[in-house]
Amino acid sequence: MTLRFRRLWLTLALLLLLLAIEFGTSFFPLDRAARPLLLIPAVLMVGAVGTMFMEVGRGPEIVRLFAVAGLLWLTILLGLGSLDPMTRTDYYVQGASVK
Amino acid sequence: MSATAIEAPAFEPSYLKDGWTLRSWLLTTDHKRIALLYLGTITIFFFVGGIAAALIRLNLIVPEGLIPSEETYNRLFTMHGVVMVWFFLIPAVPTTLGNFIVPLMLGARDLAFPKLNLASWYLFVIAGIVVLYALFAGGVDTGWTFYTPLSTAYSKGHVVAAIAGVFIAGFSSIATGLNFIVSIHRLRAPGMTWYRLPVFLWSLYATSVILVLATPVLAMTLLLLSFERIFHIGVFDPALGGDPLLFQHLFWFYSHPAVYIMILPGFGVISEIIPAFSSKRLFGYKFVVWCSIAIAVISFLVWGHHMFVAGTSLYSALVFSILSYMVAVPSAIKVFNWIGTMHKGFIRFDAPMLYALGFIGLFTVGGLTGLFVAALAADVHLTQTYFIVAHFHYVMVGGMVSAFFAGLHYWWPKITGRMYPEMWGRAGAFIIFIGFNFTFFPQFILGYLGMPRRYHSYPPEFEVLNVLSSAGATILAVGYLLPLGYLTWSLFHGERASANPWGATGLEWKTPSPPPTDNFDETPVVNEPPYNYPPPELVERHV
Amino acid sequence: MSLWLPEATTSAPEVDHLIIAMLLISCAILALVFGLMLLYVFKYRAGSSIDRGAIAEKTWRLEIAWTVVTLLIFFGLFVWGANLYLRLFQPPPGAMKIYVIGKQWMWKVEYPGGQREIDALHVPIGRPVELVMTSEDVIHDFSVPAFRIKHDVLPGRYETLWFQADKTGTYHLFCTQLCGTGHSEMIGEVVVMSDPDYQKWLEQNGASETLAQAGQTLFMRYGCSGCHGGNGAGGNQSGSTVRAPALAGLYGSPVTLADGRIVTADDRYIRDCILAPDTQRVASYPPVMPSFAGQISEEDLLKIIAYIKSLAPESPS
Amino acid sequence: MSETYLPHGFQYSSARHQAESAISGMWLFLATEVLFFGALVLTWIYSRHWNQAGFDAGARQTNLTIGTINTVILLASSFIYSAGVAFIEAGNARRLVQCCAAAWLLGVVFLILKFGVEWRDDFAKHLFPGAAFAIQGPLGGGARIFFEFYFLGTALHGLHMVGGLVLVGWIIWRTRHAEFSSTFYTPVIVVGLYWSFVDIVWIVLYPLIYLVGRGP
Repeated sequence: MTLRFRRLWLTLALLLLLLAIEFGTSFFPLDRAARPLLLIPAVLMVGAVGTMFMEVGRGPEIVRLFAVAGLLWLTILLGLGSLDPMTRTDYYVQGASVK
Repeated sequence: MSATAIEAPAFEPSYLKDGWTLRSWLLTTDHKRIALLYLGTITIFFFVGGIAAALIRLNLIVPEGLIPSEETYNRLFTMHGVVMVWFFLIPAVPTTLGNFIVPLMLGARDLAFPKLNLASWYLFVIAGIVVLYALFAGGVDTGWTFYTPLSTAYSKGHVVAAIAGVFIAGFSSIATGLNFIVSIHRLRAPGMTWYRLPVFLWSLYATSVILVLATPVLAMTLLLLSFERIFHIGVFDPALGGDPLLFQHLFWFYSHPAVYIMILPGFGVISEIIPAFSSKRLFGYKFVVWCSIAIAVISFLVWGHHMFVAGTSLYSALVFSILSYMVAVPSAIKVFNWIGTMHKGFIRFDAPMLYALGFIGLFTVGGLTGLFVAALAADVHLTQTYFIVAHFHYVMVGGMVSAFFAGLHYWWPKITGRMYPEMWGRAGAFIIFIGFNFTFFPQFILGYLGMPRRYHSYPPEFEVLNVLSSAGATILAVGYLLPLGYLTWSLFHGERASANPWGATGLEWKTPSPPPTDNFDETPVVNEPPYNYPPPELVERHV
Repeated sequence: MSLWLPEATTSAPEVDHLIIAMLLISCAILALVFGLMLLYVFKYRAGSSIDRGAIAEKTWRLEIAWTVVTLLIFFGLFVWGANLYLRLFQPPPGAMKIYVIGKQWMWKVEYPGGQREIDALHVPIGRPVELVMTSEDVIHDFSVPAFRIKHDVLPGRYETLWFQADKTGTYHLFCTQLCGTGHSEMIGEVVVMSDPDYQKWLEQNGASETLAQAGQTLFMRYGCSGCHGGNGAGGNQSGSTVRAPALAGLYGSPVTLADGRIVTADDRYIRDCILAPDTQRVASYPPVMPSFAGQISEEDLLKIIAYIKSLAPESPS
Repeated sequence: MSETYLPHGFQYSSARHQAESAISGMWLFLATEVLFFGALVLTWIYSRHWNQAGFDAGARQTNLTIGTINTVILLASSFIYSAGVAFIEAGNARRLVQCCAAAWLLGVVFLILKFGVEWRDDFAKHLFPGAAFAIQGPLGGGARIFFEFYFLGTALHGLHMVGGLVLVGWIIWRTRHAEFSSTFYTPVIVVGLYWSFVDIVWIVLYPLIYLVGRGP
């Protein structure tokens, strides 16, 4: 029992630490294109909440299946969805001759 | 558990006789009654959408268009699309046949969340009323795809009301999908292992995965669309630097998998009927099963093929093209397996089988024409013409609606306890097959010749083919009205059905027709593989 | 009724070959499916007492076989279709440019010589033509079935489409993306003419000034010359206090942006510079240029771009 | 096995069977919620990709202090609720009520800060992307798009919060009626899953709204 509560307290501490890191690094003059890296601590926080508060490891097997499915499909949406804008290039126009 | 603990009643009344009040229907949590509520509702929508379709074909008889107003015509095809897609095709099999049969096939008392099931029907009805209000109060002229910025800034119709209806219908879909997934995971009868599940259940499982994971994206997309339409600013607005293609990406992320929401249950129905009427095991059961799952996953990876000419990047077009070919493979495998099932069978030609054979033929044409539009350069010419219209009608109407009728006839004795008139059933199947080809085959040619879709008027050289198509549509209309007539007739005058009129396997046939409210007197135990029909060499001796 | 559609460009026969190949494959598969279905339905009907023998227990070899065959055929079709698409995507150098603006519910076409027309496009035979297209309102789609080409016309940016016509005649032009009430009236014709006829047509419809000349006037009127110099010579030369990049010789040359990217200064780039200068800022210049978004019509924009283009030295084509 | 007579009046064979089904149903529902908010994240990716400067200019107008405080509040609330689940597992219903009440109050504080203070300031500063939008000029377009994302995202999260508060209140009410014990507390877990998920949504929204845009 106390072990359980100690785990919860540690999780809270970890979450606040990650939040502090995220908050702190946001003041670094990161390049504009690199700033989405600030999401890394957030992703770790999501993982901590999911495993420790929501206890994804407990309960029947399909709980993990559903959690993984949600994340997998999220990856599909964001990955394939951003393929188009990230690779949409202006093609080269060479030697347009008309005056 | 001891046998004396619970007294089994001598016989239980059928679910149809368990209460006669309106309340016993409208507040029921019995999956079988909810299935009938759904059946009634989607029939209404099918005929609303069908009337719109009839008017569309009527308009196109002459090149300049019979309906004087273009606005009216645009509203008609939008109404046809919205109603047919969200209020007939997507719910058709899952909410009617699925709701009724899934617990029976599982050997369960009900779905996992019966109240949620009832709630989903109410959501569906509310959604339907909102959409019908939008369509009749002023109409929407954006097409069922609601492309921005037409829908956000330029269309004058009741766009927000229409998408509010679709939004609510989405929650109804999610509830149904969630219920099926949890039920199939948790409520299988003792001995019902995963590989003993009938393919219909696997198909509905795959369908539900799509319902649950794709629909929320549509919900968010429609919210963004409403925000932009109401406040006149937003992420899709090119004037602000927004990207009009973002809407198409989000919309097709839902709507392409939605195509498989419509067709996968059809695959399931056919996979039940072909073995039953061939009295033979399903050929390559595991392949068929895993093809369903593969389709559910891959269908999420191909949405970009709707946008090959929309201005997306070259890389994205290439990736989506090859993935589109990938998704066609499992569908092809299924067709081969159904034919393999018929090999060396004892084939009977009752109406469900005729509908199923019609399905295989029409779906194969629909699938093969999909290859044309997955090939990038050919798609450039064929997309957004009548070729596309014909292609998806072959899959959606020729395929899906045939499968729905096949399933409806197959399980009609179970649902109602009455047999439908067999000769009329066969006639209906023939008329639909012929009328369908008559209506939609000319549209392939029209498409190749370049006739654009959603045109109120067209150049005169397309007239002959359009008249042909409209003539076919009248036959098709007769084909769809026939079952409405004779099925209704059979409710009162049909022959009484036995528990298993087709000699089929599956737990649903092991309980009386119509089933009692509790489905089974005692929980069935499964100890054999699905479709356990005797091998032909053993049958031979009895012939 | 004609079941035949003219092939009026160099690429049209190639598209048709692909379609015919797929048609043949489809017919073969259909014949197989329907043939087997009819055969089994007849041979193994319930009443038939034909000896059925034992059925195969192991099916996976067959399954693998037809999966692999299907995959191979599909992959071949993908490569074929993609290869052709790639070539259709990339306009050849030196293509003649014509500008198309879609608008509910008409097509406006502008030629470099200043000629303009509505719902019609005149092109010469045997020369690659590149259409630079944009829309003033909703998404349209420029489709010429006889050319086997089609592309969406988007508001807020330039999309391109190219072809080389090789058969004179008049062909249908359709809008194939639903664009509102008058969608089915947003049609026109594409006229392919022989070279002498085309020159004659251009002269007969000659405008008082070319697109570039009209653009020069606008260049002054919108105040561009205030910073970029009278002839686009660059800022800080004519007493202006603002430092702005020179525009002469800009078109078609590589530009280094403030964020390190190197892009080619094409129509799209110049368009973005005018409407959203902040996103395309040239290295070593201060971000002082205001955005002209919403203040300049698509047509004026085309003229100014044509003018800036005319400041570039004629490149070899 | 087939000789055993199993009752067929109910679709679950045991209370545990039903509890696990309810929990897995909630997880599946959360998977759909992931995709729901995922579409919003994709919108963010697109919008920022095309309009980095304007989008960031919008983000810089947000109230970082309130945003950060609110994040801490939600983390604490989720933590306290989880502690409540641990208490009821040990049979301590009184502590569960206390935990739920604390979690509920923190949720209310979040909503007050978010909508009572932050949104009011935003409207006062004309940050709602309407006619009188504060940011004009070349960055105005991107900033408007940012604020569409901001208002829609926070409003939807707020709606989920309200739903969560109702559910947590329902748990308090049922616990006070002594409906839960160490042998039956499935609804407590199910609501906890939802409450933590609302937290997760905010954890992702927080950097997207307040941090990424505050670049050089």
